[in-house]
Amino acid sequence: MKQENLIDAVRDSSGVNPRKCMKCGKCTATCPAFEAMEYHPHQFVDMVERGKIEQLMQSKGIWNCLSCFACVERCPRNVKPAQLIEAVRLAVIRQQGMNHLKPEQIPELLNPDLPQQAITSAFRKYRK
Amino acid sequence: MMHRIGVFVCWCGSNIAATVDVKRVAEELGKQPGVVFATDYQYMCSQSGQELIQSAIKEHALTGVVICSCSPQMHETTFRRTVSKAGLNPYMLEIANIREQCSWIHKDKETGTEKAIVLGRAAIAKVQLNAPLKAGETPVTKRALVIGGGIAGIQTALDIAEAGYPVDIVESQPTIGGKMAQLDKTFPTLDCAACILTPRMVDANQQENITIYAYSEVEAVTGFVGNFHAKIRRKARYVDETKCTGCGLCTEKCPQKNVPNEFNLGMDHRRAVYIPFAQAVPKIATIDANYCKMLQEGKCGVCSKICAAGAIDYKQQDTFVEQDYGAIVVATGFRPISMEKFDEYAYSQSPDVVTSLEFERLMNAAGPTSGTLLRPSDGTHPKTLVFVQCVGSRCSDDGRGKPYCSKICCMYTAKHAMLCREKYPDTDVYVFYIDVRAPGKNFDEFYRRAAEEYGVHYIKGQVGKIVPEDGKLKVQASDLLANEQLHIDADMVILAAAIEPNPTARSLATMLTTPMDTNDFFTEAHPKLRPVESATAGIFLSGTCQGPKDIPETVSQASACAAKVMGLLHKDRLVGNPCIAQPDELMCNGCSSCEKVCPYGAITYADKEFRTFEGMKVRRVAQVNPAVCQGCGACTVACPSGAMDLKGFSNRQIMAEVDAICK
Amino acid sequence: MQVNGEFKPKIVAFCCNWCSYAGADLAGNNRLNYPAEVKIIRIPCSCRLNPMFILRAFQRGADGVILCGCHPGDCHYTTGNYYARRRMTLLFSMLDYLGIERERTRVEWVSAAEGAKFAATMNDFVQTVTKLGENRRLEDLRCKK
Amino acid sequence: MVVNYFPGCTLKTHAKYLDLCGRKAAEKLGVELRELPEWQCCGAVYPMARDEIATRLSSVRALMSARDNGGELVTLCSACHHVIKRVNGDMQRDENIRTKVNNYLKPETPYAGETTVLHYLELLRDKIGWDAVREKVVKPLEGKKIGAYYGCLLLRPSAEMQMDNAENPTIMENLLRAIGAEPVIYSMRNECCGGYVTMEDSSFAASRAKAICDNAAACGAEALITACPLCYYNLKQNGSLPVYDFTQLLAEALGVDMEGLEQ
Repeated sequence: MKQENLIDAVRDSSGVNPRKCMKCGKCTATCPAFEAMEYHPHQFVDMVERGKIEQLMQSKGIWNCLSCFACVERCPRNVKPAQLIEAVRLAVIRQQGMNHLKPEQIPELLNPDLPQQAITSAFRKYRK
Repeated sequence: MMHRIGVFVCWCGSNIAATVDVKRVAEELGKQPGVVFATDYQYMCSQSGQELIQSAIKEHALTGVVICSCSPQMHETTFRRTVSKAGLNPYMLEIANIREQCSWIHKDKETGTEKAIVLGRAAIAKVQLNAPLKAGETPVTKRALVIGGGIAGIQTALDIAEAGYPVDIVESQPTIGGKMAQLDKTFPTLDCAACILTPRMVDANQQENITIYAYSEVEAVTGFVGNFHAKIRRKARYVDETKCTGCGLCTEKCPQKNVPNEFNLGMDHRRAVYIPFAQAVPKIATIDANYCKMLQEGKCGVCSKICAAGAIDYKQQDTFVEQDYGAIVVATGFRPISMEKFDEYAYSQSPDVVTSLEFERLMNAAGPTSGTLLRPSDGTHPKTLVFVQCVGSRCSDDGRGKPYCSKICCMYTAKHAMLCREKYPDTDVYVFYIDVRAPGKNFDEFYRRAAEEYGVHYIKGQVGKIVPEDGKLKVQASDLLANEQLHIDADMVILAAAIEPNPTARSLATMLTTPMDTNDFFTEAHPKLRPVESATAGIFLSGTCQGPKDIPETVSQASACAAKVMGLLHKDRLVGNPCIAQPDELMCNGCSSCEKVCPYGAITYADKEFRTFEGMKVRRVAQVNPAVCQGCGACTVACPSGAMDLKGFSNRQIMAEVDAICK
Repeated sequence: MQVNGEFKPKIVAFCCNWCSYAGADLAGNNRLNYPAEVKIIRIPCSCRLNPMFILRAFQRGADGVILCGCHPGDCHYTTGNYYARRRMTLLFSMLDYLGIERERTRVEWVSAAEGAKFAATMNDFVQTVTKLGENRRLEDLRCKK
Repeated sequence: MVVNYFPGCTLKTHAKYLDLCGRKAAEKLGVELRELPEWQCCGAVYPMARDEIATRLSSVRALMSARDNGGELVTLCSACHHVIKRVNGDMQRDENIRTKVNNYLKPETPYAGETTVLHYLELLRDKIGWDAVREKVVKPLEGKKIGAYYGCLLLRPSAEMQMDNAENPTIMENLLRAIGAEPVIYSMRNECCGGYVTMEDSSFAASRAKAICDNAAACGAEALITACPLCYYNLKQNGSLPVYDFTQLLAEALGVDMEGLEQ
């Protein structure tokens, strides 16, 4: 996808306007997965604003966001960083085409103690 | 008589001319019936623009003028004066608003020009039906009412009183002084708030032109500029103000000891009978009926027994004062917002998380800890303090916080941090900020001093979460410049809570029919040129009721407000609005419909004799009191026979505008 | 009115002097765009609006009429907008009877601080009226081309 | 009172106890939880993207089924509640999503978010009332100091979930009070447990869960309750405190015969 189209895709599917960010850093202050993200939430918003989507798509951190919505809840400007991260994640997944897991691949990935909810969620979020 | 109308199209520099072809507008409007002269000019409101209008009036014997320019709210008064100097009645003028409501909102020149022509046509159609009007005059009551007795209200009242006019201050609390009385030191000079405020309070008390109604509320206001009438409720103190000497004995002997002390924001206790603080004005005790055993259960009476002056009166009732005023000043002030919606900062979970105003009391010699900074939870000396800025300020409009900058927090936080380091050099002080805003005189120097000389750690970033655990406050924050997440074990956290208008302001605005903005701050008549007047004539704004302000700004605005009030009170008579209701007595059948809808009681009835084809007959007809009518027009629509009409906005005039627009 | 084959409605907006007219000015100050079809008539208070004016507008070819006043409780004349509200409610049933679509007449409360709301309201109203097309009820044939 | 009930996948497998206790407790309170016929998985994660339609469909099916059977839908698992409640909000507010979903599902009556989605806790608070719960308690949990663990999904984003104050919630504390226990308020109760990242990196969830339990313990909690099977799993695996489904304690307090319930 072209660079401009990527930016539009991320903005449209997230429904977030990154320009509302006033760079206060509360998202980054509140993020429980801070250590696991090479681009911290406030940087993430800034990078979307500046169109560095491809760089974000290659980052590992997008798979470590917990979707705990703490940044969404506490952001004073209603920016919703988690939705931007999800949108970038989705951009990656959509570029991969139909490479879904096959049913026979699944059992070896499983921990039988895990609740189903976690398994479904994890597979849905991380079809990377 | 056919009017001779002149049309003047203003360019307003490029404000209008950029999107409206002013030449074409003038040309098109020049062709309208009745128009004998049409021209355009760069700035109609300038001296030469006004002279252009005046000479055209004389040269072309104009009887009506249409000016296509900015909003009438901007320059209607200016242009009325202009035409009147050229000998025309000031009400033979109509303004077509082709700036705010045309050139500024349209980008396409063709569209803008077309619309401007239609708006001009409507104004021409209206002015054809204008009649010369003469405004009536009303006397001015030379007395001012100041609502709110904080530093803003006190300053305004003192200035007005010193100019020789009587002023009444109505304050809802038992003492005047407001929020400033609760402050410890003031930035950027670090002089003590009480030392500069309390002499002012005493001045207000002693100034013979000032009457202080403390522990009172404005109940109702009627009337209009120069002629307001207010009803003031004096809440029962259960103490006779004329007898109480303020000795304070009752406040020491009252057995009800556990009443949260609002002056110290609930961080310590007072008795059920109390004087808020030592320098209170008036220094009179008040019994808190919610806690007084005598008033609640009918037994106790200790205060009554020990009061040597015999001032205690358990049977006291609320009383009312009614008074006429020429001007009303709103000085209702602010309060910090509730921290309820920001509990990620654990305000409700730990007493060691405090707001800045609470911190102010904790540092104050008259505060709950007598000025020694101690942790509220265990009374120990805090070592690590974290200040959080912008709590609830600069939030987007989602109901959690306020969209505006509260303006004072950066500076008082610098002050707190500095005082803290000065008094307790063993402390570690962190300030988390988004931006440090210090644009006042000596403000930036002050903030820099906190960082440079006092070693306050200023960290650009915000606090995300505070977790009280094992006697510490675990602060999780961001350091944006280092791109790190910080974890600090703090002993105390101080939240710079956003400020909001006093919650009673909304109902007061309704009572005074004064506009407010979406944040419940009172709206000034013009953001630059009329900052201390409200849009409602005779109502003035002083202090933070109009928007966040620090003390120097509040005081200068308060004095400016006083100057405006004095300007009004100095006049003996006020020229009213001539656009008032007028009945056509021949059509009026005296049905009383108009009287019922009039909000001012301006309509009365008189029996008058009329000549009819059956001879003279006496009929009851409506009469409008021109001094009382405000010209809303409610009666004109209620009138079933169409007898009542509004001068300047008559049925025919409005319909002519409708016709011109729909043509 | 048809302009280059495109329908451009005629909209009359009655605005009270204290709130909505100032709100419209604020929209202008902030350069908030709304269609040029909207032409504002200043009245001192929403209660000055005689329902007759609205009928007159429709008769003379208006496609939509909107009345803007102060928010309930905030009227400069204390109670004017309550009268306006009651009168307009009555007028609505009459317009219904006349067969003029309900959406062609609207009442909105816009304060002096609500420039954005003013522009948004006008955009929305013009859109609604444009969808309805030309108003043919009540038209005075002598007045239309 | 009979209400539609959406148990969700996990409550039929790993978190049977949460479900069984919930039903039994409701019975004691005079409420029958009527399972939606042929319900499907809610989708497990809420699709935050505005242009993801297919992943919203299964929730909409459940919501429509509830609409056609009385108009209310009670959920118990936090994750299901989060997904279903927010998808319902999308159907109410987002015209694009509403149109596309209806175009796809082609229901007889188009769906526009008419169903009211209630969490079991909201059922207790708003429909039954804490006083009524308190009256039915036969074995109050006296003297037990319990911390309520909310996690993320139940409360956030509060603008959409509309359940409680997201930073200082009270609903589970009030439940604890109603069943006679002493609630312990601790700050980490609305911080993430590590969620499904535990599948990729269990050490991360371990550190989160430990921090939460330590904070609760430091504030005096002797046990935790939760409404979410995943939180339950993460806390139980890694934490230092006993963890219960909130319905279990409720059922016990109401005198449900726990012997008959299989864990």
